Amino acid sequence: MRFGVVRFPGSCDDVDALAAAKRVGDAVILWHAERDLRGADVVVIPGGFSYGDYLRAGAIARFAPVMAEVIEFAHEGGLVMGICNGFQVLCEAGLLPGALLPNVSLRFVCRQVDLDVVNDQTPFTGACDLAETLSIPVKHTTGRYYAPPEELLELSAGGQVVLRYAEGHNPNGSLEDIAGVCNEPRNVFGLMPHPEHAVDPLTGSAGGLRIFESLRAHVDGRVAV
Amino acid sequence: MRARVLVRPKEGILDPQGQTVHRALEALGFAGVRDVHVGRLIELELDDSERLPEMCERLLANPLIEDWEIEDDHRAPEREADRP
Amino acid sequence: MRARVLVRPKEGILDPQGQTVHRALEALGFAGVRDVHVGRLIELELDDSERLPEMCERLLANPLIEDWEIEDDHRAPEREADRP
Amino acid sequence: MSTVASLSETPRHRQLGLTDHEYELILERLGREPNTVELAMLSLMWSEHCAYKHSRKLLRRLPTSGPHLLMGPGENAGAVDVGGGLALAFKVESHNHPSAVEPFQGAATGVGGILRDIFAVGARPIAVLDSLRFGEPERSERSRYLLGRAVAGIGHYGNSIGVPTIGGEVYFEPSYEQNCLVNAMCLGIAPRERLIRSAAAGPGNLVVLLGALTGRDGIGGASVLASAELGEGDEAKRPSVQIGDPFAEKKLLECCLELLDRGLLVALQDLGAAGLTSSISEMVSKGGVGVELDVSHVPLRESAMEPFEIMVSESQERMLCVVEPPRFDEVLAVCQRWETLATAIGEVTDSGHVRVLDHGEPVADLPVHVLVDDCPLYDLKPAPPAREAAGGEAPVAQAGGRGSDAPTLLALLRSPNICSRRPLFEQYDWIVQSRTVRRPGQTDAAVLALPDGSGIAVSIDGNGRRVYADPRRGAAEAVFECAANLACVGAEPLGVTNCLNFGNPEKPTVAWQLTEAVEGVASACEALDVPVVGGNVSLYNEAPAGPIFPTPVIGIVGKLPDVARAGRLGFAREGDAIALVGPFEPSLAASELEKLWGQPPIGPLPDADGGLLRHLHAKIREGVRSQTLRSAHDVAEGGVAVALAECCMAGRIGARVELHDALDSFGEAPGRGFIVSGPADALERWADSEPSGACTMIGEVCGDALQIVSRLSLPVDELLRAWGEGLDKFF
Ligand SMILES: Nc1ncnc2c1ncn2[C@@H]1O[C@H](COP(=O)(O)OP(=O)(O)O)[C@@H](O)[C@H]1O
Ligand SMILES: [Mg+2]
Repeated sequence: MRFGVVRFPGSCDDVDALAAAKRVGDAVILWHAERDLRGADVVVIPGGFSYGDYLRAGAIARFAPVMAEVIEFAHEGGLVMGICNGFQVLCEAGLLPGALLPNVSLRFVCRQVDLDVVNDQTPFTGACDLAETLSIPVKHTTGRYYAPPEELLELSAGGQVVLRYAEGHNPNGSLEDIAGVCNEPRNVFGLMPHPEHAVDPLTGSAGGLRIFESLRAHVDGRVAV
Repeated sequence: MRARVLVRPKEGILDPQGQTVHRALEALGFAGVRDVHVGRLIELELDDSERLPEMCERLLANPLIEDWEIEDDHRAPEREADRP
Repeated sequence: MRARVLVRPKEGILDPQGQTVHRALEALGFAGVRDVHVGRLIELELDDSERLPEMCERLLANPLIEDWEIEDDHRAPEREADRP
Repeated sequence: MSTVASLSETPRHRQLGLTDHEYELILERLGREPNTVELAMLSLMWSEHCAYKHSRKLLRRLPTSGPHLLMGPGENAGAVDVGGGLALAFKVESHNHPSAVEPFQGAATGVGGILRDIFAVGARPIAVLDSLRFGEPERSERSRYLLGRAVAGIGHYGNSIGVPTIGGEVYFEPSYEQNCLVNAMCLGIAPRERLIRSAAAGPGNLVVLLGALTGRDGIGGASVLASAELGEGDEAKRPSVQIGDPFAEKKLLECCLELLDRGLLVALQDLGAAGLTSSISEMVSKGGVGVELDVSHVPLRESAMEPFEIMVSESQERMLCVVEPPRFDEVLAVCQRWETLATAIGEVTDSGHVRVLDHGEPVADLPVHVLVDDCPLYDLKPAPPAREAAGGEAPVAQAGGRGSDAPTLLALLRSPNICSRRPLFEQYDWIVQSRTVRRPGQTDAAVLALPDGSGIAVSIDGNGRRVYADPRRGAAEAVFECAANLACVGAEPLGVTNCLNFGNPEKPTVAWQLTEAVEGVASACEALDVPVVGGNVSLYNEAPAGPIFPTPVIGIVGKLPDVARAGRLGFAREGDAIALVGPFEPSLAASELEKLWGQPPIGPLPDADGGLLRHLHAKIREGVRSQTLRSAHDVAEGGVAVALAECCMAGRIGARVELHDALDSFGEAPGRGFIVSGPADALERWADSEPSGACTMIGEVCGDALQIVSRLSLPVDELLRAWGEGLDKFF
């Protein structure tokens, strides 16, 4: 299977995401200015500060040429995962519900947090167990998840809330401790924590690997079918 | 021509920046401040303002979380007159 | 009463945000945009606006790199009327 | 009005900071009067910042050779060989004055500047560290403001550009109230063969400016020229605060590295202080060539800039490179891909002159050596302060048994200089690039993994309070402490960088502090046999109340063969034995406890035997590498009691120890004492090995309280409560 990791001019965690993806499959960089997904089975929009995050995080990146392809891919059911800035981009692009607002502290926060898996029936969490706790770092200034109250209800009811910060671990004031959500068909997923930075105990923890493994298993299963 | 776009957090959405400024003003001894909100000011120099609403919708504001408003040319004072 | 403070980068000071938004608007096909600057909009609800200039100098703006301007009450439309 | 009048009566050269003597020298060397543009260029090149006129002679005292050295002082950054075909470039630099004026942008552009120094030598920046000094945060609102904004600025730049900030230090003393210190250090790696120097070469080659547009940013001393020439209403032409744009720098960084990977550059140099003038002069001076450039080719952000303004502008996010003409198109293509502006602004010549044109008309023509080499170097006139005579003996260390030390320990743990730094370093991304094996708070030195499974370690240290008390020993201590931090993770030091933050060197006392401190750094580096590969000097750090504490900041990088065996500072296992290691004879002189008591720092500090320390550090290092030691931590601020508390808190486990009666719980002797733990018999065998030195078994890891027999007993939770809130209330 192949991951495609998008690189915007201000992407920072693209190399990390590429390396993490390579632990479970093949992975290539997708250049923001090219409308080419290079045959990727899964598109990863990595963290960083695409376009310096000026205006609103993700607002400008969402118009990059490659994003037109990503949006089409997503509408056709392709797997897309946005991490941190990538999550912001997917919300801005309308592929995911809600928006991300400045942390309540108004400060950047880099911290290892615990996450509860609240839906293990997605391509991104299939290898996890329900209520499993993943230890994964966050690092962002704009990560407070927001959606209007009615929409929040629907998200919860529809299983679109995939990850929540464990009790006492919400680093940014996200509504209902939401750390990651997916779209209704469950092929697009965004999360503020950085699974690509949790793939090796040597550099922290390995909780994030579960997400890459889930994707691998999902794609393999699908290919086999 | 010149135009201004004012973007502000939608009512009802927590605005920690506004709250922080509010607290800081009080701490500095400014009494009688009841509420503060912080948003964005975008000033443009452009040939015509016809497409401004579209710019706001597509890029300058996120309608889910922000309201926007356009102030057109004649109300925007000159730069030189900025300082009171 | 209500008041608005508009804070903008001083002329000549690098405004990377403005530059980036400018390029983005062009890339989106909005022609005829000549210049863009991004600043802050601060909206206050307060008893009287007498000390507003002092608030600007001391807290709301950074006078080293920003200019500020006060728009007083009557020009600020109601929140409810924000959307055109 | 009167100031304007008197200003215009002052000769231009003096307004620009040149002495009459220096100006006469310029007249003599040139055989004529310099014009406005030339005077602006010369005044900057002959400034302290560029010419090091008060420090260069002293810096010669620093040892600069060593077996791992690849690039020493003189280049944008020094570099050492870390094996596996990789070079490690690193440097520390100050941005004190800009940060005191506008802390967010000052600190941010400080990080931007040191990053450029690193990629200017062809290395990819892999880590940043910061060293910060402010006034007392409890008493001073200004200090809290500076702290908050400077930290936010560092984070803003480092986090946005994707370089982790993996360590640093912050201290608070009243002497930094007006003049805060913001020093930033950067490390970068490169394949050895990609290291590039800044010497321009090849007459006919193009000089190409890369990156941001040029504006009136930070037109430093030369602003006098502007104000002298501008009339009323020209306010906009005043020099302005530099604003950092990490997004532009990220693209510039990737662009430069790609240009180097493709072998398209002859030379590369960043634009920093004194802008184009300094960069071009340095490049042609090092290459023994000349240059002709036309300022009308420089892409501008503002209209109607004067030639001198373009030559001295300090606009950020710009680089200068030399390109062979046939390769220019390829260069343009790479730059376009990275959305980075590239403009040929001139040509290398063999004239030995820097010739500046404006639309083809000459506006300056100066011999390179006059710009770069002819500035006089001054001898300092050091004199120790009067207090030395009355200084006398160090305060007698108080022995144990004076009742409970518990309240004292808690007070120290709460104090701003010792409490937890978590609220600060959480504002920095320390994980991006996936190399960080030991993050802030886990160890004394940060540790990064290299591709071959080895690791590098880095630490930054300096204690102005102690250097003030005893400049020579205090400065030497900073080197020893930094090296001790490396030993605790199992790393061997490879190279040193330093930033000398001092007051006005024309004052005899400051001159003495500087001279003594450089001697201290030099002798300590010699004793440890590690070269100084580069650094920076920041003088005139003064406020009306007087100079700052003399603050040499030391950064050391080291290497460990197996990164998976990097040490930790926290006690690891119940039942492990604890030892106090080292020729450790602490004193309360200039200690944090004395500070708590409100006493001024007075020397002398206890002396250190550098030769002995070198062996001791090697022994600690070997103990960590062989995993005999399950924890290692050096004793620094707050003495043994604080060090023990830190080991307990990091490991979330208690300890019971007994200290020799003569040993003060809170006495300090940085770099000389270590708290280590490990399995009892292995630890004892290790303790007996050479050099056995002073190695005392003092207790064991146990329970959930720190107990120092007959002195104190405190639950670890209580320690954590006192220490943990830390700096939070100041942000
Ligand atoms: N304290 C010091 N110790 C050793 N080398 C120093 C010191 N200060 C400056 N240098 C060296 O002098 C050269 C010029 O320094 P600097 O002007 O700061 O360089 P840049 O303009 O590249 O920032 C550099 O090679 C630097 O490493
Ligand atoms: Mg340099």
